[in-house]
Amino acid sequence: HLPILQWEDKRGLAFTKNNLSYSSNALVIPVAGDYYVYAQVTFRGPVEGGHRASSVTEIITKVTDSYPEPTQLLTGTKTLSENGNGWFQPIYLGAVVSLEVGDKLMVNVSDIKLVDYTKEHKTFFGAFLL
Amino acid sequence: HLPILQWEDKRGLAFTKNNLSYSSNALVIPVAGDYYVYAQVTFRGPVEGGHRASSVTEIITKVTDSYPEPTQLLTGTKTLSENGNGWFQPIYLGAVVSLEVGDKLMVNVSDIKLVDYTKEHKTFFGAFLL
Amino acid sequence: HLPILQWEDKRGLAFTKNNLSYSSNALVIPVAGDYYVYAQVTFRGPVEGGHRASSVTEIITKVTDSYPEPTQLLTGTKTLSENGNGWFQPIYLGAVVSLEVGDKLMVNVSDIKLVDYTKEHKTFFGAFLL
Amino acid sequence: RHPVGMSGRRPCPKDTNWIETAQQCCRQCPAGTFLSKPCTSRENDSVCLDCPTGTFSTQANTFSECQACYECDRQAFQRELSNCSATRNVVCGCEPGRFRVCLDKLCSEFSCRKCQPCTGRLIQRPCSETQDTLCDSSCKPDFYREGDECRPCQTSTLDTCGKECQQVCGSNKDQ
Amino acid sequence: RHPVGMSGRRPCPKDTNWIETAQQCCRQCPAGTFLSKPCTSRENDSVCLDCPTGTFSTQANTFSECQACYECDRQAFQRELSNCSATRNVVCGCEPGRFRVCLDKLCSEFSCRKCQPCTGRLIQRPCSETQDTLCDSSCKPDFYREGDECRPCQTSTLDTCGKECQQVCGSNKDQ
Repeated sequence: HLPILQWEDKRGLAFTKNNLSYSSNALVIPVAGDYYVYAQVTFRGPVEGGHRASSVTEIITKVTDSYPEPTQLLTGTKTLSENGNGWFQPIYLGAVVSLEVGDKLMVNVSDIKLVDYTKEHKTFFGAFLL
Repeated sequence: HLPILQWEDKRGLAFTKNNLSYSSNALVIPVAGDYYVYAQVTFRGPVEGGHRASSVTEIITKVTDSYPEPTQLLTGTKTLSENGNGWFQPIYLGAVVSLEVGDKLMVNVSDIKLVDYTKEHKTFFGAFLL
Repeated sequence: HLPILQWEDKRGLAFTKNNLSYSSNALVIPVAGDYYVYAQVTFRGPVEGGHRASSVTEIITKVTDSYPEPTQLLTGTKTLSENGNGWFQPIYLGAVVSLEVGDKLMVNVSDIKLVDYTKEHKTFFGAFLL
Repeated sequence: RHPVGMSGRRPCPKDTNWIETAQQCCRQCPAGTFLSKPCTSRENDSVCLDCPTGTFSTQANTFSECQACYECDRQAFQRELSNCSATRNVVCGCEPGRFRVCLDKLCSEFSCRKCQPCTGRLIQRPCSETQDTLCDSSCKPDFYREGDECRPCQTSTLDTCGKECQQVCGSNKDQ
Repeated sequence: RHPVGMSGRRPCPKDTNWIETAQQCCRQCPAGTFLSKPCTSRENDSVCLDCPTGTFSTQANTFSECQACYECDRQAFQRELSNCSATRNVVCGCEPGRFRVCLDKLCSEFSCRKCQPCTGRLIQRPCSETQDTLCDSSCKPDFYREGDECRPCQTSTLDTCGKECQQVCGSNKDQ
């Protein structure tokens, strides 16, 4: 599968509450219900040694005990028409999904080397119960 | 007017509840109030026979009994600088709007042939009452 | 600091309620809590006399009594690969942030001349308490 | 609570709309106004107020507020062909010397590009709001072709005057 | 309510999953079906129903519904290699005469580009689902090179037949 992003869940703007917890790269759902799940990943390049990326992809995935394979919930795919010099490309995703207790939410990306992890306000991930 | 998208409302990740219903391409508002309305359309091209698109547009529109013309609620317009080979361009829109009972929400696009309808997690549409 | 956008808060689709008020270019938080804050700015160019922009940036900032400097909450930065003729680039941002009574939310942009202010459904800003 | 299902039109007589909060059909407000207070019974009628400046409504309606006027994109060389009135949105066009380049079929978005000057050519069709100037393919008298440009004869000196230039300007040079 | 913390796996025996609403481990439904009603006690077992058309499940599961099938992008010259069944998602490929250009390593997104025709060259490796035709670098007999194209000899007339063409076509011209 595509690489999974790791997240800061305590420092700065990051927080978890109402026992929506974060563990091993995933938000863990404490209560069954409909959640608005969202994530933005800012991609940037070119990076050292990286081949010239022709596209970037961000996927919010769900892992659940009731099904052995991860399910893709939301996907943003953008082709790049950048010509070599520095480029930035944010992708925002957000939607309502029905989740069960213990479901895990993760963010996968096409190429982890292209993710701009430098500032917390450029790449973020979250969910809230409706 | 611009073409209106049709949506799957039952299978896979799609669902409707709390009598927010889907009929003839529109979400029908059951209760007056403020709703967070959102939609993402993934556009892709070039397509067979299609002229080379120079831009793509996604509009969330409201049709209401109180006004004979549809009202544009949210619009995303992006020009394309792709050069012939395959391109992908997602557009996400979301905001809070005040709606009346019976109001209908629809998604219009500049060119329906450019919409990527192949995977439910790439193009989606929804609303929830605050 | 980057220029701050001004907003219409009464006419057309715009509204404020539950004493979330708008004054001197900022949304003022009436009640401490977690808010989903969002904004879309549609950038467009080229403009008269403007140098050829190579990128556009949108930032949602917080000004709070408890800290003398504005804090960047959400940032969207996109490089432009447009070639001279007219271009459009929407940037949408949205996430949950914890806010205190009296906190002010504003939207800054890299270049105010590039902001498409002509239609209310193309550039918008809002927040709601969870 | 009302006879017709949600999606069907409510059975209100002509020029009236069903008002959920009033639970009855109220008279529509004319274009240029909005429904400030719904009718409460046969006697006291809908209260309609004029659209505040900067807003409009083009049709009879029972809208709780008017729509916000668009603005013309002055920084992108647009100008107002007609300003926003209570009953009509602003209409934007291009500044003189520019024409509209539509972004999509509806042309709801357009940029204003400079009209081409047809230097050294006759104008077949002048630049208009919606179309660029159409230049004549051949050069004007006393102009010679160089690539796809037309250059005036007098500026050409003997050594820069190539074959084309000779043909066109050569003749007047001797007179 | 259950011994293991939220994030750890629940201690359900093989082929069963913990069902929160039923507060017990229920038998998994086989691939191609979904859990319509969870087991309520040792006696009455999980009720599994077939995935409705247009949906599928590839593995044993206690999912409340099946996943929606993908669709092949016909407008982008894709075609179905195998259609969606209750136990397997649709598999898409390219129309004949086109090959796959992957968008990323996983190739979950791809466009279908026309195979190059190798006019005037021998085909080293024919076009396939995943690779373009590989043309021979040199031209076929009776074809001469012009830039990176191979032109047939007979079409060249004496004055258009440059050095390359003379060499290749010149010899057969005299016979």
